[in-house]
Amino acid sequence: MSSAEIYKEIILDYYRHPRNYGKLEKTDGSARETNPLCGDDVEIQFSVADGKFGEIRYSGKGCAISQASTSMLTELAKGKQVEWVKELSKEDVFKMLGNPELGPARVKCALLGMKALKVAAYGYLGSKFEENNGSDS
Amino acid sequence: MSSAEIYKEIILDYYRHPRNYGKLEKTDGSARETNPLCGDDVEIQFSVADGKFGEIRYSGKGCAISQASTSMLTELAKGKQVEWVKELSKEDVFKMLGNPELGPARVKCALLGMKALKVAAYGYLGSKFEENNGSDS
Amino acid sequence: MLKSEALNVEKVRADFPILNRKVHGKRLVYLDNAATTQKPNVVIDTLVDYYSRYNANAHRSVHTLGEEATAAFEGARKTVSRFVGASSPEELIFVKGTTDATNLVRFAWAEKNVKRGDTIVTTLMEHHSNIVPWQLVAKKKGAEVKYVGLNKDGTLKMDEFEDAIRESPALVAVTQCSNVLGTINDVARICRLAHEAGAVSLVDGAQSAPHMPVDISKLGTDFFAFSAHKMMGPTGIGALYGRKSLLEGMDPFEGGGDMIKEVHTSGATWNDLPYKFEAGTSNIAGAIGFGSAANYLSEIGMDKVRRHEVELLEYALENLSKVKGMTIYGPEDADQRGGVLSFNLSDVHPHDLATILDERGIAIRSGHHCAQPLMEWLEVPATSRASFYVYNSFDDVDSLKEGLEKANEMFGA
Amino acid sequence: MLKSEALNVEKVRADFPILNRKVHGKRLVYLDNAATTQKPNVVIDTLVDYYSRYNANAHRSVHTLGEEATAAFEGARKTVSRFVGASSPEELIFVKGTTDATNLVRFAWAEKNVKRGDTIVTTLMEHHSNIVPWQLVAKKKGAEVKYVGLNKDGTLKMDEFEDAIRESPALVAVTQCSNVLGTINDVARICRLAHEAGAVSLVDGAQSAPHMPVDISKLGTDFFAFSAHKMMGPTGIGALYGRKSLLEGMDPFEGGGDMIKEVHTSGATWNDLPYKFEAGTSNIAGAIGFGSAANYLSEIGMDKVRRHEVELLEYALENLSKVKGMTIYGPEDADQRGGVLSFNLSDVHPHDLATILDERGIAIRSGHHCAQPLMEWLEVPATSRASFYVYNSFDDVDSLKEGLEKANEMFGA
Ligand SMILES: Cc1ncc(COP(=O)(O)O)c(C=O)c1O
Ligand SMILES: Cc1ncc(COP(=O)(O)O)c(C=O)c1O
Repeated sequence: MSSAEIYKEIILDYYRHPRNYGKLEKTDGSARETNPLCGDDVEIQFSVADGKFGEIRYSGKGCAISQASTSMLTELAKGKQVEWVKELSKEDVFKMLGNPELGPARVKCALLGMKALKVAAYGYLGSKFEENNGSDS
Repeated sequence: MSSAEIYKEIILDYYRHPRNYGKLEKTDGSARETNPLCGDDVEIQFSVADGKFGEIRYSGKGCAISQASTSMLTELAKGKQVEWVKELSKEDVFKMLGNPELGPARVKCALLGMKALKVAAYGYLGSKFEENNGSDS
Repeated sequence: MLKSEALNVEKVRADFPILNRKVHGKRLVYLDNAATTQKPNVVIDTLVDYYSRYNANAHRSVHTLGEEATAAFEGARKTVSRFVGASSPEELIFVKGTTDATNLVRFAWAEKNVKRGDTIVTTLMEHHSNIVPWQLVAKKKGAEVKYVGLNKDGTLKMDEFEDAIRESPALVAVTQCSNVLGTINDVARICRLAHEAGAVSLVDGAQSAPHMPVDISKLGTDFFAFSAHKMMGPTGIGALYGRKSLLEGMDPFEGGGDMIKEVHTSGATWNDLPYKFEAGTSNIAGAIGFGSAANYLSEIGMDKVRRHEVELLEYALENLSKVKGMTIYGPEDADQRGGVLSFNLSDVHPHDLATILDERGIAIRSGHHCAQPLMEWLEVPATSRASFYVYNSFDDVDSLKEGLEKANEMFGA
Repeated sequence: MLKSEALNVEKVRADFPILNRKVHGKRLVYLDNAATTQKPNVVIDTLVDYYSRYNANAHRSVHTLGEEATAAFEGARKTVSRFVGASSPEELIFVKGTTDATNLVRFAWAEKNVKRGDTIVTTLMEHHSNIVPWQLVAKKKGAEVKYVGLNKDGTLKMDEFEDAIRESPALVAVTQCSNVLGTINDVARICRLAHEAGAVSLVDGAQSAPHMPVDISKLGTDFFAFSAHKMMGPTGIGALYGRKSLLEGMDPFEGGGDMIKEVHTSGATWNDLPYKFEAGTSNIAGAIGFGSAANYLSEIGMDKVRRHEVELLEYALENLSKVKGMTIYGPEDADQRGGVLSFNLSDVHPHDLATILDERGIAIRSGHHCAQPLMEWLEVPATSRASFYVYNSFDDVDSLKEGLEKANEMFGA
């Protein structure tokens, strides 16, 4: 699908009506990613319950593609095991966006949210691992 | 004339049998010029009698063209008014060498001796001028 | 203006092979000229001719190819120095580009001459290449960088400038034309005031030399920096003009071949101007191509280039301002600005706009344009920018307008 | 060696348009390859294609031309880094050339890390670009440059080198192949010893990368510098390989666009590798052409390039040494030297010889070859130098031999 189409069909809806936009009071994991070239900036925060994403929010500013893809990603992640991010791939994100034709610069916009989510989730999993293994040391 | 010809006809004779090569005990003027690109290096020394070049010598090292043209130039200058250098031009030097076809890099070699002679002669004329006008100050 | 003197844009366009290119099946509308410009056939051919007929290292070899390459390289130096009105070719140093030029001044002049407590005066509208070097010098030397602010219309606050130079700054570094606002600064006056205050002046000519007649001898600046790629020349080459008396007093910048007179294990002595500042094998092809670009521009005539851009700009300002949701930055009067038009379109992010326009064959730039302090002043994270050159037509402006309206439509504005 | 593996010189020559050129009516015999090399059609075409189809500023624009230019530029970085065996493209910084590379290390690494009383070890066979930067650092920092001497045959005195590194120098900077003597140094061993002594190592690869297989991961050097124009690529572009851990700890070199992450009036932060060291618009066309040259060489195969040059060298050493009055410098064994042959011919001054040969279409270099300390050691003001590349033939050597005999005849030897 051409990028003009994608703007029309999916992205603009999320850009106009962001889902899960905002901040959490209490978080189990969070991360911020920026793209210095274009000034895109997203932060993802989440809480965890039973090893699954509980509440999940994003905030930030930037182009429609970065903001919409992050918003969609929070919807996708909600309720899933935190471990699931290990399998999350670029291709999943592209599919979620409807496989638009994006040049390399815009691909970075599309993947910014995924980067933030991964960093946040790995951070959470790492700290969990330390906690669980803390008694050994 | 091609540069191969010039080597044969004129330059080599002077390169093999340098005229006026050496140094003077007492000089009225002298100057040294070098070409950093190729390492050519010539020094000209002269004495003056009656406003004319008396003894004149050159020394140094370098390619046949720089050495021969300097040698020829000392012959040309000898006995002439020191003032004559003011009229001495590139073209005179080229003519003296038999108008060889020289690229710009080799032209510098051909003119190195003239540069030294001019610097030396102007230095002499300048000091003479000061001497003659010294009583005014 | 006589009609017969007018520029024949179609004739100019025919010289640029890239303008025949289709992008996403559409005619290429190239409006990113402030980033880099397209090259006429004559410049491309000059490079091909060099590489296929007389490529050799300049200054180093006495064989025929070497002499031809040297002659062409030095010929280009003469052409380019005449193009900007430098008084002598030995004042024109070939560098990589404007950034390399400002950094040369930083390392070879400022690091030696800027002292603790000194100030360096620049402005809020500068490109990073005319900011970062001075920040680094200031930090190293314990000096301070002062930024002259801007009026609402994007012109310099001259009163702030006059206050700033009252402190006798070491250096005044100002752009002649902003790459975002288009603002043309009166650098002749700025340099005069700078000199009266005892400062050395540097003019960033990256956006002026390509687009308007420049005569350094009249500007009276000490340094002038510009890039070939922004004026139809090759990438990787630019020039720094420097006043002879200053250049002579400076230490060299990079060390290596060509910039030396003699090297011994105990130390080295430096070559004459301009070679003292040109270490290593130069971008020979680039310099020759630079000369060819300057010749091409001179043949059109820089007056005509400028006049054409003013006309385009007037047309664009008038028509684009009618598009719903447009905010255009910079001076309103086309006569006081270069052919650079930065704007934002309602809540369409510049990157989205660039993508939407690209789909229609239109190339604009979006982002901070290497001028983040200016973005902070404008209070926007980024802008869109359309920038013109002599090969742009009124049709190009029309295409842009249609594209903007289309984007509005898509974004539901 | 199987005959079928042998290089087809005629086929290679057909790729180089300049080799059809006549000089003074004679076939061009280009033997000045250590100064700069000729370009194959594919490199020239790559430049033309860039400028006429997708010229745009890299990294800065999201339109189609910008994305194509960026992809090609970064593709070239991958190609060139693979060509020299760098472990990752982010360790490969595009620079102006070898001289720019050594100076980058000087400003961004040495000025920070070389301390008063330190030593910098280099050798008597270095090019000025691997001497002058260190002299300047040493002077500024109160350090000392030590020059490892040479054996009679022009090889390094390894015992002197081992003595020198016993003092734990800050930096060891050595050429992999001398541009005058041809000597190939065992830089893998030198770097290992340097590292054991706690020194950082820099290898000047200007004459090795073009002529023999180079694998930086095996050499184990910290820095490796080379120029595109000496390996069939465009002028004005080269590369510095730097070990990631070192590059990360370094401050930037030049300041400006692209090398920053954020710029505020209060200061700036730096971009990631390799961009931290690439300020301003890069030589985009140059880099893409550099990649094309590396591809061309890889297709021939660097083993074959090397083998061909060794064969030429053996043939030349054998035949030219028979010419009356010849003094040839450097190692006798062709296997231990690059395709560079410096010599003097009785009392014919090198410049006169170059002119006489030029008349016969033969281009050699005469002079100090930017290696004056080596000239002092050789006790000559200058040498003549014939240097080979893969497009040179045995005929070229024969022509040179005839030319030398002719010069002897003219000079009456
Ligand atoms: C051994 C060596 N090092 C460094 C250089 C300098 O390279 P460049 O002039 O491309 O900077 C050269 C060639 O001139 C060389 O032969
Ligand atoms: C005003 C201005 N100054 C400096 C530069 C830097 O030029 P370059 O990237 O060629 O070094 C640019 C363009 O990028 C510019 O627009």
